Amino acid sequence: MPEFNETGPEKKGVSRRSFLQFAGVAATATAVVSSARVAMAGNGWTIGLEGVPDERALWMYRTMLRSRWWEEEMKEAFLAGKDGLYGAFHISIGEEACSAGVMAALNEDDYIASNHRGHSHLIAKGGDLSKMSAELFFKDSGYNKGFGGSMHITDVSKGILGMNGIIGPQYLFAAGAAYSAKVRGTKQVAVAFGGDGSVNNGWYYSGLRNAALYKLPMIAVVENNGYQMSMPQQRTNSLINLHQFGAGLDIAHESVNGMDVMAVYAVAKRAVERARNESLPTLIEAKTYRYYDHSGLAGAKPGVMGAFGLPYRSDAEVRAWIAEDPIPKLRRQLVANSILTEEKADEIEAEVRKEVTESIEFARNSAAPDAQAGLQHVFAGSSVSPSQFIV
Amino acid sequence: MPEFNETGPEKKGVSRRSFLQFAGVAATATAVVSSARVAMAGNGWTIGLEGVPDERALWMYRTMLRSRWWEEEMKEAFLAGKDGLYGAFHISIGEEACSAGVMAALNEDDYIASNHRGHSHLIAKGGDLSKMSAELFFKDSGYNKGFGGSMHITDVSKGILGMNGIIGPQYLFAAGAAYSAKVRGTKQVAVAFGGDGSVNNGWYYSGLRNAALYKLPMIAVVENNGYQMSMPQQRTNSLINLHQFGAGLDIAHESVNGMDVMAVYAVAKRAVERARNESLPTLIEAKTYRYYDHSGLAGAKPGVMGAFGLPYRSDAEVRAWIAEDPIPKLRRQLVANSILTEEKADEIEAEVRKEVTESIEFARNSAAPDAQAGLQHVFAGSSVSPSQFIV
Amino acid sequence: MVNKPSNFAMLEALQHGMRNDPHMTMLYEYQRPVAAGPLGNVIDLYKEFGDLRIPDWGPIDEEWHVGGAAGIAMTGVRAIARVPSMCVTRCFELVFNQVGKLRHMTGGQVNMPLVIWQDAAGRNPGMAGQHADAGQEALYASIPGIKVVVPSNPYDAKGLLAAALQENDPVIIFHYPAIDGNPTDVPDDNYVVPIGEAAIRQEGTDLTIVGYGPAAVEIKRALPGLEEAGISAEVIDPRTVKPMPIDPIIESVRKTNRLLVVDHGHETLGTAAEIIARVAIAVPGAKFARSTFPDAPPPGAREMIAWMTPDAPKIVEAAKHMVA
Amino acid sequence: MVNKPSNFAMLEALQHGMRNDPHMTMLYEYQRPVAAGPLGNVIDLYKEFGDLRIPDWGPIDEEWHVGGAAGIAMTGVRAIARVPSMCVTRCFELVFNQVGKLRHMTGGQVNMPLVIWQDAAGRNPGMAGQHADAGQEALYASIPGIKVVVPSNPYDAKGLLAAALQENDPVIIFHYPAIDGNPTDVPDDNYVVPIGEAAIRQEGTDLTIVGYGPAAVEIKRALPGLEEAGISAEVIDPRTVKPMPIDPIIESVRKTNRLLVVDHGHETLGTAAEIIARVAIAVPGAKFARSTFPDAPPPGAREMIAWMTPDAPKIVEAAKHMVA
Ligand SMILES: Cc1ncc(C[n+]2csc(CCOP(=O)(O)OP(=O)(O)O)c2C)c(N)n1
Ligand SMILES: Cc1ncc(C[n+]2csc(CCOP(=O)(O)OP(=O)(O)O)c2C)c(N)n1
Ligand SMILES: [Mg+2]
Ligand SMILES: [Mg+2]
Repeated sequence: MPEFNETGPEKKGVSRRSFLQFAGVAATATAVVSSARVAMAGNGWTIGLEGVPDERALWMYRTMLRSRWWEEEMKEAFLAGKDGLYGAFHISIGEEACSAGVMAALNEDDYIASNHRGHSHLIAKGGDLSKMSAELFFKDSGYNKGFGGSMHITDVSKGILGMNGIIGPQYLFAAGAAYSAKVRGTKQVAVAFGGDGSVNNGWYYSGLRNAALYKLPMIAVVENNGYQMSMPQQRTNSLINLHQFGAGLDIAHESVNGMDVMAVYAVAKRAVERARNESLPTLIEAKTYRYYDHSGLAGAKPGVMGAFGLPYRSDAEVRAWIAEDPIPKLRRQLVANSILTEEKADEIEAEVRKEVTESIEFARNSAAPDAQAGLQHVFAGSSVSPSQFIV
Repeated sequence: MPEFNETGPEKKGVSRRSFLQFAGVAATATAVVSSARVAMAGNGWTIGLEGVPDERALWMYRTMLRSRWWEEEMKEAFLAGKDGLYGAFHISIGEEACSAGVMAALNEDDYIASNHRGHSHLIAKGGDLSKMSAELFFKDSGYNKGFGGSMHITDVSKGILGMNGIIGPQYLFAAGAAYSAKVRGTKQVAVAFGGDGSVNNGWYYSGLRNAALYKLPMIAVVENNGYQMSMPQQRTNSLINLHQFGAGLDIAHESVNGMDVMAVYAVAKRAVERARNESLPTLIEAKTYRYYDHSGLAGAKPGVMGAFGLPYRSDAEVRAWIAEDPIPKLRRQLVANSILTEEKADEIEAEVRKEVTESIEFARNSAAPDAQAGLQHVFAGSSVSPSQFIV
Repeated sequence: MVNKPSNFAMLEALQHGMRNDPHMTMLYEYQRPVAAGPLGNVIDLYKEFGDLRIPDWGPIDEEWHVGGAAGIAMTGVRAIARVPSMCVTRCFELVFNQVGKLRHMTGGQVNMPLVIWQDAAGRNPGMAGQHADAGQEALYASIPGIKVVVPSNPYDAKGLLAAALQENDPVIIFHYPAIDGNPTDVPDDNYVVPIGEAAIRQEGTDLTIVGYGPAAVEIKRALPGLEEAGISAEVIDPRTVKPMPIDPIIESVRKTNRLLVVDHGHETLGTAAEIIARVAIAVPGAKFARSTFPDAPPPGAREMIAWMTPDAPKIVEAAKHMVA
Repeated sequence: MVNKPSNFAMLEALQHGMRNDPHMTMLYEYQRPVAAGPLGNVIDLYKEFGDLRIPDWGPIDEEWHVGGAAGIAMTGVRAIARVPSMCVTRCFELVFNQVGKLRHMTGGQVNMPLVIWQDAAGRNPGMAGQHADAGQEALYASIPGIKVVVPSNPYDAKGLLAAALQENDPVIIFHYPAIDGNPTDVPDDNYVVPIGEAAIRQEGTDLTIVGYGPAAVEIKRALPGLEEAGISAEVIDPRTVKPMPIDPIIESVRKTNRLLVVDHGHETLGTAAEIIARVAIAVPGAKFARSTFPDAPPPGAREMIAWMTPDAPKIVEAAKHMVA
């Protein structure tokens, strides 16, 4: 169960045990809010629950929680070391609202193309936690049978065209998937998720440009978490608001508070309608933050949420963003609006934690792939030769 | 001496012998214009000679003529067949104002990076006609010693980083050259020339984006001649005005009438000042037209300027653009402003024609390269092996 | 059955494919899929299948054509990307790190019914630099997950493309216009030339000559000269470069003990290297040679590029040298 | 002279170069040119040469790093582009159709004092797909106009980079982190390891083993096992892949009559193919084998990738097999 950095809470409540409890209390401590005020609160971007079916709002809550707990528990397993986990691990904790908000606006058969920081995208799109856990354990029962690991999880059957270890291709793939939907006349929508760093790339231009040209039902969601590895976004882009790029392509474009799932949902809904009804693309910039380091676990501690002491950002900055955490924010809203009781919320949390724990157990108990398996799947139904051996 | 298509002049004067005489008369026939009215004439973009030193205006006139005559004579040589000319040949006739107008704003040591349709860029930047002719004849005395032909002419000593057979890299090269100028503190400027088709390419984005990011003294001149091969520009771009792309990068951007050399010069001058003094990039879109086919000589006839009867454009369109020809337009302006007399203008024309004819004679009389020469220049100072032979 | 230009023959295969699969989509740049057959009949895929499945307004953006087509293919819709000849590697990273890897790195999940129709230039005088290249099929063959075929005549061009359209793996077909110098009858009906099958063009005992694509055209042209020189050459056209059908070549060299590989690609790490390496490992004691374009870009002047290109006379000389 | 990590050793070469040439500029992405030496001394090129010559804010755009650096180089300013390991071919078209061709297609006019420092991944478990590749130096070696070097230890890494910085032709240096498994003393002063010169690491008579980069590290690890097996191996590290220093290898195989090439690249058209082809042409009758990574992308799971990678035990087995 993660806690905040003990070394010096700079905001009220950061030493509370659960981040959920913390943030709830922090909010309560600030003011006893009415449901109307909750709906209006925030930094101006925030919108409320009006017009959002309860079920969908609850789905967003559970979805963000599933992603959060799965990554937290996976982080704990990495840190604990006893499973000998290895490989890439890009944590999306802090950014869950972007995934849940967008996916809440999508249909099951819509497509997403994700990037290296895509666990939360996948979970929101219906990814199976057990198969994801097993993939991080490089087990045969994993989504990719141990071939891919964290960075390449894919579930074509759920419209998940995959995470990817290379920055940029998702914009082409999503535009292509949108093109395919148009050819088939299905009204499906395709969403590309990328970081602020992915906009530096010619494929970003190409994907969006061709979506504009061919009027494709494609949405690009740029999750601007302020950093490309250790490089602040402002240093690698002359634009302050990345969505401005859309102006040069004459497509719809806007920024949204990526720490507010309802705000993201509202923007995504408009974009999805534009895509589905008018077959037009949209560029969305979601301003968000990753609580952990770029990859791996520098500065991370067991039971503490967030990575502190990193050279390229201040702990105060990390704490300030954690104070905006979208999960307790939504819980607060749901409780204030009587969509959820505290007890029901705790129950959901318990269910999610159980599901996560079981998924990790499943992974732990699964078998490793055969060494020889790597010769398969180069082409369908055949194997390549084991050229490392002389026979 | 080229003449217009005999098959059906749609504008007054098109059957006159010389395109210069023609257009002059066409203008005269429209109205006897005062120098002030000439300066203001045109489609709103046009500006006059105010503030332009006579010498520079005359240089532009001679420069456009040199390019025009050189390409016309080369076309005649291709069509005549007796020299057995072969290889790529992209004619820039009609677009000379873009080159002359931009180059009039540059210093000798500034850089340009050109494309496949670059003869006029090179001539305006000081390219030697004899070496260019010899290169089109694939002779050893050519700029590229017969290695390159029309599409690759280069003169690094004059800041000409070369024409190029691939669409797009000029934007990276010019941005790199601008970067180099910044490192050396020379205040040089680098200009990339590309067609409307070149904006489809990720390198366009990358070159401009990095020029914006690093504040480079770089200018991109998009010569929008309305076609990419046979494809109308409107079909391959969702933007109507290509310069709008600059809005998405937050850089200076504007369109200009590419058939008016003074208008081009005025825009280029501002861009060059911005680059040289503020180290900032500019995107310029010059609306222009190529009178001939994309490459080769389909529809072209000896002694007739322009290619007619092509399936993807109407002859009327071609004629309408020829009526806007920038060379007679400038001659008219210069004469009306007493910067040039008709006699002096004819004299310049004769000089240019002589220079062009001599350059072709030079090419004709030069030696072909040795067959074995192609093994050289892969690396500096060594040869590769003739692996086509078994020894 | 009549002679048909390879482009027309390939459009026949595409037409057949697109008629049978209502979603099959082709992205391309400017090589409009229209061609006239030998009897004046015209195939116009654009007209037949329309702006959505054959968008007639391809931007100059090969990464879109390949990357977008890969996205289409990932949704289960067969896609064809036609890439122009002067920029054979513009989308290499997408093919290397995405198209070729996606099935494997997802543990077999991703099907990639993608065909890249790669127009290839060939060693033409006057084009120079970027417009007279050949041999880049070796670059694609050297990376995992891509099947690579190179027809040497119109019959194979149609049949190999038809085969590619049935694959669930990405296939790149290199189409060199020079193969029309090797005219063949082409049936009107659809048929398949299986991927991975070599063609033994002539049996012989003195030496084995291997070449595909434009090199195969030159080898065919060399046959009279070889006969005249009294050389009994076994001629093999692998047709597929990856997976390489090496067995018939090995078998042949076991018999002739001499292998000459002709290739219009470069010397270093062109396909000839792989063929020789495989045979050298399998048949120790044989004699090997390759005649390839030198390790240089293609120069423009006719004198230079003609001298540098392996052609029929050079092949005859090489064979004489080997059997001497 | 002390052991130094290869990254530090290479920064020493760069530091020397940048101190001696006031304009030399490096474009890179995120591999900040800062490293600590064995004695705690730190090289921080960014601090020393500043934001203009070492811009510490590289966008994720490898085409800019290489294409922009090429533009810089064309103006006569020496440029270094450092490219991250997972996208070794992101700028392949620029290198193939521009950087490698510009001198030739301009008839010798364009100098290209450009060094591409290509960080390479190597066969690491857990990275999978795009982050555990090796052997892409073969792709660059197969195209004209690029010199390709691959050091197998920190000494060579520094010396080859120093040599590259003196070239007027483009050089790509593949830096595999695994070469730090082959520690060497590295002088503090600048020195050059000439491009195109192989190193004979051990003399022997039974067979010739050739490998560079990470394969050379494994070959070194195999030496005790080979000795134990009573095999006298001649070990050659070509260090340069293009132009390939083939003569010492040919000479060696003339002596041993057996050639084993070890390569962490793929089987098909990896560098091993070229080495075997050249030697097979020159030394008929010799026996050839290659031990390479299979023609598959790198899988993530340790079990798979370790089994697929040619390592010391497999090299010993292969050698035994060959001399048996
Ligand atoms: C083409 C390419 N270049 C470089 C990398 C190395 N890399 C992996 S993640 C990353 C930073 C990405 O930043 P951003 O897009 O902002 O996403 P974030 O990690 O912040 O979610 C880089 C440079 C890569 N994977 N692909
Ligand atoms: C990367 C690349 N793709 C395709 C081509 C083939 N090609 C040569 S010129 C051209 C059209 C260029 O159009 P535009 O940029 O408008 O220039 P214009 O010819 O009109 O001057 C094309 C598609 C090429 N040379 N390079
Ligand atoms: Mg980021
Ligand atoms: Mg154009």
